[in-house]
Amino acid sequence: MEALQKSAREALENHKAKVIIGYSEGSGGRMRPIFVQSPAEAEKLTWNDRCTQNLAVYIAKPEVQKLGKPALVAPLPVLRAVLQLASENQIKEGDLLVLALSDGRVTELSQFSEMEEFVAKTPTHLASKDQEAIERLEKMTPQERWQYWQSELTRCFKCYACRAACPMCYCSRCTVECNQPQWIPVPAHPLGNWEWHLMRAMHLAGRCVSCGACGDACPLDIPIHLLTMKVEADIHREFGSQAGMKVQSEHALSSFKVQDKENFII
Amino acid sequence: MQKRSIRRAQINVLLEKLLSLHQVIYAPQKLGNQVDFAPLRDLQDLTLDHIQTVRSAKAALFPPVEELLRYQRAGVETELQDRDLTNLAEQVLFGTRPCDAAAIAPLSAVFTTDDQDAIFARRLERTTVISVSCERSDGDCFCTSVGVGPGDSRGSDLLLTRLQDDEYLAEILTAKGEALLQLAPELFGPEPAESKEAHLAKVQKRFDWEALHDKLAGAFDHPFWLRTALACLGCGACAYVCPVCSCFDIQDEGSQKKGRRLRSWDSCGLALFTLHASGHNPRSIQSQRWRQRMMHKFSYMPDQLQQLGCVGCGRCSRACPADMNLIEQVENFLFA
Amino acid sequence: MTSFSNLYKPYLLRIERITEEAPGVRTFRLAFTDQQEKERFHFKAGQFGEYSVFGEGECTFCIASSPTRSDYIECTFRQMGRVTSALMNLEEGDTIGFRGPYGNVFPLEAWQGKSLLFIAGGIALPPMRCVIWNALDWRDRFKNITILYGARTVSDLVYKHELQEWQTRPDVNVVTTVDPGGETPDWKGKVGFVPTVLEKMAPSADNTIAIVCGPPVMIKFTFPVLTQLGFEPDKIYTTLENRMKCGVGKCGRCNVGKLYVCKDGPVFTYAQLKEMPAEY
Amino acid sequence: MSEFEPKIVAFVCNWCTYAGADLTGTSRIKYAPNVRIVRFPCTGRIDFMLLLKAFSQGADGIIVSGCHPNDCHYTSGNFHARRRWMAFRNLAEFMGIEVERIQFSWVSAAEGAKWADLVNSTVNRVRELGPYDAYRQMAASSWQ
Repeated sequence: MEALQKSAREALENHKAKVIIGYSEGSGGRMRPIFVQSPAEAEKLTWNDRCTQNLAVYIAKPEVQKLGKPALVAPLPVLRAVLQLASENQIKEGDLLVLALSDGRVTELSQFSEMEEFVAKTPTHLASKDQEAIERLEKMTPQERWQYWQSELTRCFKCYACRAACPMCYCSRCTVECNQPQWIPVPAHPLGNWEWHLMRAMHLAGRCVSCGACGDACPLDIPIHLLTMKVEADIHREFGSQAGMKVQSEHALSSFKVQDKENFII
Repeated sequence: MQKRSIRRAQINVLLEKLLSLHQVIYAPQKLGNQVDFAPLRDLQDLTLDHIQTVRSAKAALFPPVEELLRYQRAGVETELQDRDLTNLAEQVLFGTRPCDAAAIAPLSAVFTTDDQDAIFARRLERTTVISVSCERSDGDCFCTSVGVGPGDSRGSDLLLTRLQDDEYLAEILTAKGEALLQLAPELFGPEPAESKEAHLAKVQKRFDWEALHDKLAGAFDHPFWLRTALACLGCGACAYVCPVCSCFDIQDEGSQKKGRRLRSWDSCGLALFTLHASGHNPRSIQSQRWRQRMMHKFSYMPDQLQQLGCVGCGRCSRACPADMNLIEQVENFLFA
Repeated sequence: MTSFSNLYKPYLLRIERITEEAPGVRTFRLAFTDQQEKERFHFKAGQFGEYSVFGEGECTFCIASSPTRSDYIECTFRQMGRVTSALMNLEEGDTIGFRGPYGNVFPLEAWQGKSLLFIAGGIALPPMRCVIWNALDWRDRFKNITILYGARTVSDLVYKHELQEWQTRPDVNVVTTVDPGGETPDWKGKVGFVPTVLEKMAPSADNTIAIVCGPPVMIKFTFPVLTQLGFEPDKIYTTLENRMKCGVGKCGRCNVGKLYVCKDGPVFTYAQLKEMPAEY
Repeated sequence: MSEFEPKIVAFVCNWCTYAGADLTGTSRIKYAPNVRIVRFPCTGRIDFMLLLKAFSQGADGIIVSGCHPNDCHYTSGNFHARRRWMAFRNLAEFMGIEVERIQFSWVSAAEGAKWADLVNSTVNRVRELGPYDAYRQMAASSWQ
């Protein structure tokens, strides 16, 4: 914690960043994002395993951009989101600084190459609870899985917190809001919810950094993060590529190999 | 108003009876790690030891998706089929907290002032509210700051307050409450000797809403909004769990030949809410949308409808993915 | 049991005539399919409605025809989104939905004995056309009537025939202008932005009401010119066009401060606008 | 159940499979009449949302077919499509959609017989699976 606060303070004092976007203790045992603009405030920064929000989501926000160059407190998923955003040309080298966290150490990274190296050294496996949940679902019969997702997704009231919490959902107009034609029904009825979540997962295919922020953001505790994580894991397995690892990378769904698997095609 | 007593087991008998009369009962139930309102199918699912449900009970009066009418077109002729309101089921909201019940007044004010929204009015007419006073509260509760209390009877037809063990004080508040009593008078005992006050949660008053209202009046251009809304992600979670928020969208579903017109929940927090067809957006950044939410609840609604748009249930604070705590927001604003 | 009627149930209107106004801009003349509904229906200048193509949704436009001509109502729209695109595909004889009239009105009765100065830009002439015809049908109740209308290009000018008709009338002063670059070789009107042309025209503010309708940027630059010319803020009227859904002050979309544009507007004076948050 | 005739929607590319299906007809090869063909410029254009729309509108089975690898009229549309199908198919399976009802295939303009086999085998499989009531009911419960 002290290391983090010290790095943040130095980044501000040395004018390497204008604002530190980090985590602080919030209300009711929740964590919250904090935008530290003066070295004195750096003492509010903290980090623990309740910090589930992906702070990379704030990079694209106009009000945050107005504050000047940010330094992101970055556990692995935030760092991967930064790299993925860079690979999608959403940020440029030098736009931001990263205070990467791992094993209680803080590493200041400004070059994408440094971030790539850092990520390459860090294991990227899913949290065991998410891995187990996916495996449990995979073991079910198709009917059970259908029932499971029907009952979960039918509860959704389409507040779009999942989308808002996702650093990769940066489109100014989401497909769900495109109405010529109206692809996804607007109302939160079973079909509207079903298509929305399936579409969301597909549009994150090959882009999801598996941070789980969408699931954590859901006020109704619907485990929607399992959908994007599952797609991402499959893509990693089948095509060998992983989101948020390299800036100059071919995106899984906008590239191909001639020898890609096609055992399901007759 | 009359006061009676009722035992926990007898409450279940009353609910059984209502279920047997084909009434839909919305009641708090455990869903995973959460407690939420849902139509009650089995009394075993009912829970009353929670502090607050995730969602409010407003969906029973203002459903997330509601049909407004159907249309059918043959050639150049169109036929409209009005929504049949005669078949709306009698429904009971059970286990609502006093804040939820208090939210019915501002919600009604929106839907019935000047032009009466028939669907809402009809649902309300067919709804009986049985609230249960709060024995406990948490740090997100602030009902007392907005003129509501943990044992308030406003908006309820019957208010239950647990006195000890399984004995409840039953306050019969309206004709609909009286009808419940008449449905099964044998379930109710005489008025208990004890009053409810000692059994209610202590909810600390955190701010003075009148001061807030007055300060907001001149605070549209206050730099506070830009600062405080930095964390706001721009979702509709706060609005959708709120018992008062009532903004909606109207959409057609189906083909041009046949389909229905629906209304569905919407939120001023979402970026496209105010977007003009020309591309111009009067509220183009999130801080403006956050300001709208605060202004609408604490300034505009009191001015327009003489109703505060907030009942202090704290759901928005609990639901916010970025932990924008409403009490803190208000306190910070009052100091700003 | 209380008796209820559905707020959201539209009237059915038949498209009697379609007029091509400008590229992507059309006027529909609409007639009630139900005679009783027609007889019950009354509106005043400035009010609007929710027009629907079933299966696509509803769209908000003003009623562009004058209440003094009550056999029909007219609306003019530009193809922009889902509903207006669907409207574009309709033909004479088709039915559409209409809810309204909604909103407040231009207080024409209160303007009697005064001069009227209409200033409109682009697709914002329709909300004003209603008032113009109303005023022309009551011509003897007003003093001078001046119309300043501008569009981006000559082809973007709407109501070209009516503009000509007004221009030939001796009792109306019509000035048309197009943005620089938007003129054609045979263009006889002015070239320049509406506020600039207005400044040069320098109409007298004496006993005059100014009615301004146009895109936000035109309004923004026109108000100061009018102020400079001596128009008091409460003598300048405009109509706002916020995004709306319900039209009856429920859905929350058009909320500006403690007002709803649909219920408390859409007609506001500049004096009122100054008191409101600039969320339009 | 014997009366159940599956409704199959086929999303095919213009250059190979559509031409192949055309050849089936001109070769007078008979095949099951249960299929409704929707023609696209390329498999790369066949958005997964279209498949969902087909199910919600009452399809019992779906065929998606285009040019063989390396034969795409636009060079690589089918390669891109193949990756997306993989991702979509796995996700659909994970969500409990009956993926046996969706058949992906390559049918060239010369493979009239293959098209007939593809349709017949898909129809037979879907006939055994029965109507896709689960999906239809979800849609119907949204529209009732």
